[in-house]
Amino acid sequence: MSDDPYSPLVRKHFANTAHCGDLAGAVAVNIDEQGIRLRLSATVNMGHIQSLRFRAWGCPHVIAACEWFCSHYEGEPGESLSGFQASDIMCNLSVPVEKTGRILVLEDAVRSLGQRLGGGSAP
Amino acid sequence: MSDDPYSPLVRKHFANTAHCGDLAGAVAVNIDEQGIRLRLSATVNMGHIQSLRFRAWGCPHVIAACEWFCSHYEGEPGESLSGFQASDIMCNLSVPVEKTGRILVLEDAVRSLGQRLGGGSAP
Amino acid sequence: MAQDFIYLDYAASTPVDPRVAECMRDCRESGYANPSSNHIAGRVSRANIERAAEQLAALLNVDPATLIWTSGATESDNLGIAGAARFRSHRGKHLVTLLTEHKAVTDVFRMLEKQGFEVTWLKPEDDGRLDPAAFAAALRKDTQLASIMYVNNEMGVMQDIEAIGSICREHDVLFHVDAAQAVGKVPIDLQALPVDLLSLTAHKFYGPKGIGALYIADRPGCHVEPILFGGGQQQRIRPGTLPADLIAGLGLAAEIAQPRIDTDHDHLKNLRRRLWAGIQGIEGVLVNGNIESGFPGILNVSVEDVEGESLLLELEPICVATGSACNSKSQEPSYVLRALGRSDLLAQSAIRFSMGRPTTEHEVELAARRYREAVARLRDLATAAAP
Amino acid sequence: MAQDFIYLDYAASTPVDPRVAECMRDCRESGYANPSSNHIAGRVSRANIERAAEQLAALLNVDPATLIWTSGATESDNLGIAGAARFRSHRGKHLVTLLTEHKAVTDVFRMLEKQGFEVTWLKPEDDGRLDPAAFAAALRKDTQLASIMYVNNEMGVMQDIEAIGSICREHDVLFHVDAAQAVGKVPIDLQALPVDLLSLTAHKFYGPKGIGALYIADRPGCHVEPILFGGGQQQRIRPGTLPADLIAGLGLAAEIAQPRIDTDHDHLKNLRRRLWAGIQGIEGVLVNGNIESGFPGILNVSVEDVEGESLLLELEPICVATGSACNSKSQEPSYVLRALGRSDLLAQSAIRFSMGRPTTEHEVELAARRYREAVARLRDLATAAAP
Ligand SMILES: Cc1ncc(COP(=O)(O)O)c(C=O)c1O
Ligand SMILES: Cc1ncc(COP(=O)(O)O)c(C=O)c1O
Repeated sequence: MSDDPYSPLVRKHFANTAHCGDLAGAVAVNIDEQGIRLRLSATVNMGHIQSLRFRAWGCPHVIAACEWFCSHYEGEPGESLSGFQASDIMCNLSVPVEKTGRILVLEDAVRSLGQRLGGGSAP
Repeated sequence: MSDDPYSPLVRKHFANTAHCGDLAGAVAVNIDEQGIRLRLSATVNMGHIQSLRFRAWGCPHVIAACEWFCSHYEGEPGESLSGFQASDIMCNLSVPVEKTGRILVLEDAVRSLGQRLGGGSAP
Repeated sequence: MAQDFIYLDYAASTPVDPRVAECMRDCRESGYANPSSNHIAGRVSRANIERAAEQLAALLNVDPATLIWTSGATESDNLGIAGAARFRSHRGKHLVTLLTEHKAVTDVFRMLEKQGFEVTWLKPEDDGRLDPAAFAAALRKDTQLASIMYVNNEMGVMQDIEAIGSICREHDVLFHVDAAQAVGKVPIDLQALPVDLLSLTAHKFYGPKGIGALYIADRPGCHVEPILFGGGQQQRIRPGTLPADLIAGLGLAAEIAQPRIDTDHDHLKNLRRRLWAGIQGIEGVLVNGNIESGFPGILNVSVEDVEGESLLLELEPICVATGSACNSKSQEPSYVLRALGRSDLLAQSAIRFSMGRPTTEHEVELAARRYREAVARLRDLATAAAP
Repeated sequence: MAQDFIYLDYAASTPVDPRVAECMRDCRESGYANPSSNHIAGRVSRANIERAAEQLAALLNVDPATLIWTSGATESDNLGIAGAARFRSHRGKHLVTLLTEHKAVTDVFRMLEKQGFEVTWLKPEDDGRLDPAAFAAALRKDTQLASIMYVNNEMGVMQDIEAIGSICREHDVLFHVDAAQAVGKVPIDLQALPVDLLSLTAHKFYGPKGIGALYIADRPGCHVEPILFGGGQQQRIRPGTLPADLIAGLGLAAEIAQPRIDTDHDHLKNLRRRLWAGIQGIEGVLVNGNIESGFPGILNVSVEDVEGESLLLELEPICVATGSACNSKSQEPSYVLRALGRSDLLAQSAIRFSMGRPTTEHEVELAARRYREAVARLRDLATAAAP
């Protein structure tokens, strides 16, 4: 429908959160900002991200964004996280601008996860 | 219909103005007041009104009132005209109150016709 | 119910096009939810409204976002005029309008006068038309808003909206147009026409009653203060649950009208010609307005020595209007015709025939014959009584 | 279109009863004329309106002449409140209302505050009810008008209109009641209830959208100034062509409602009991409002540790509201629930289930199950993220 507030991709990732969860022995970051609570955990193997999981308390866009992030970065080099940009998600998932702040919370979480993995260097 | 501005009797007398016209050798009064123009003519025989005719320029209630008057007073004694009351017409024809003035014009005409016929005495 | 009357009062209201009625029924069945609701059902209603906005926008050649839904032209006129006058009141309080506007316009200006605005009331020429030069002369430094109607509802007189609008633009005066009688009937291209605010109502062009719109141009300085207060619907300009079915009906009525404006116009022109041919021979009959330049759906005639109310009754079952429908209940002669200099006597005898898409040649010919006969009979009734 | 959703948003709007739809269609076919027109066709429209006035008058036990047609409760609230406040402003400028009123009420009072009126905003008890004693304490010598709603649209809370109205009568204060959620659903006898002005809208009781009414008691000192200006329709209180078909629809909806108010009420009570039974076991769930005394068509619940927008999406295709429909588009927690002292976190998780005549036990049971599952899933998604 023309004015569905959720794009098909948001609906898909919200409905199917395969990456929801925690990982044993993983590096994890927790963030609690702007009414959003996030936890990202990652395991690395040979400099590449092996597995990603999330937990989230937030609106559908935040949850879908977490799922999108996890499913896109598994298998990528650890350093790639430092290049993660909220704007990619905004664009791919058609997040309304008024929710920019929330997606920036995810960006913060991803970048600090990158730093914790050791691969990332602060820009 | 509930709010027909014209009662069935008004509709009937307006549609069928059998007494519209003039009478040869009749006594007549003309009146021109309140935007109404009326002419009543009467012939008398042995103190009784033989024939009545009217001419009128006015709204449907005025025209129907003239017709009603003519059809009710033929055959009546000449004096009866002095007893003619606008309120009878208002009531019989269900004339809306805001038209009282117009029917009073007819009352004036009828009364002066009565006086002209000689039978009437001013009340 | 079988129709036992001949309807020649399309300027007062039109029947709903059957396709519009069906569209509204469909909308009500699938889209009964509140269009403000944030769920699937609400989105169905919202989609119906969006489609309608596009349809109406196409008819007027505007952006759908410039359209505000209202309950009809009366509310649109109130919102457009009072809303814009108040919005601009810090710049100046002088307003300009025409004496022959619809009551939904004149009464708003009267109310604004009481609230400290100053109104210049222009008198049209004897044929009802406003001379753009006279309009220009009325503008002042502190003039903020002018309102001039497109097609006059009593006489069909059409104003030169383009010329008047251009003058407004030159003087930075907002220009409101009451187009209740024009939309769907005469071509209106708001990209080309210099109009800032435009009022319309669906029931004058085969849409439903109870729904209208106000166009608000997307130009700097062109805005209205709300006159109703409530939920945040419609950019906070007009609150209330949107009647998605009525709006869809308005939209479809606009879509149906668009391609047939020219053929409708020719049809009406033919009808008016025949009607006029049938009555112009009557002694003492004359046209109110201007038959050459006026909108052909309306023919307003006065006749000497005939009482208007009796004429109307005698014409039954032909449904026509005396003055405009809004004033029909009062017995007073039309203020519009008096503004044109008609005597009270001629004004009170005025009959407005207004024709529409379903009107047939047979109907107007019958109406003309009945009119001739009615005039003759009433004159006969009055003959000797004439002083 | 087949319904692919379960509609539990009857407080936002109801589907039109098929008999009402049919009545409107009939009206449109025979009575499309402008009801102000003084001819046979106009009288058909007028007769339809008169019948509707009698039907609505019977439901409320009033004289049909006390009813003014409007475009909906929003306009009725505006006309009743602003119109009466202005009419009485020479006597005093103090007004009283409730923080938890609908926006169509609160926004009118806010506007009046800007125009020099003084408003006392009462805070209800935590269960949403206004203590009549607190109301009485707010009245002053210069209080002219109070407005208190009958049934709250978000929570179903019912106010003690009789007690509050009696206090108003004692103090010669006009009493306006927004009964948009009550008319056709709870018995209202305006001969017995001390109410001066009452707003209603047809689409909340299976009538059409875009039509409502304002009751104005025939009592000395009880009158409103118009807020729209135009033709002389409706005793000069509200201008504009009357949509006879919509009015007829409203009238029939009232007539249909009258004899079944009790059975409808029992039906809703049963549904709400089942719905609540299905969700009351969830940890951290709580009712907004008062389940014993509230209108049974509405159940509003908040739940701890769940995000409201995600909850709403997870409940799809069950159509429910967050807050009231009018605020659904904004993401802010309901001002009504905050006025009751709910934390932002609890207020934002609030879901309003509202049921109607067509609602089935199966639907509410399904809704309860989906609600339980949704809460469980969203809590699971958030588990370890909880700080
Ligand atoms: C020129 C004009 N303006 C405004 C209106 C008011 O329209 P509505 O009664 O639909 O509000 C009408 C018709 O009644 C009209 O003809
Ligand atoms: C209590 C209350 N008042 C007023 C309104 C406004 O009604 P409408 O949108 O039909 O004008 C509503 C519904 O939206 C309501 O629930």
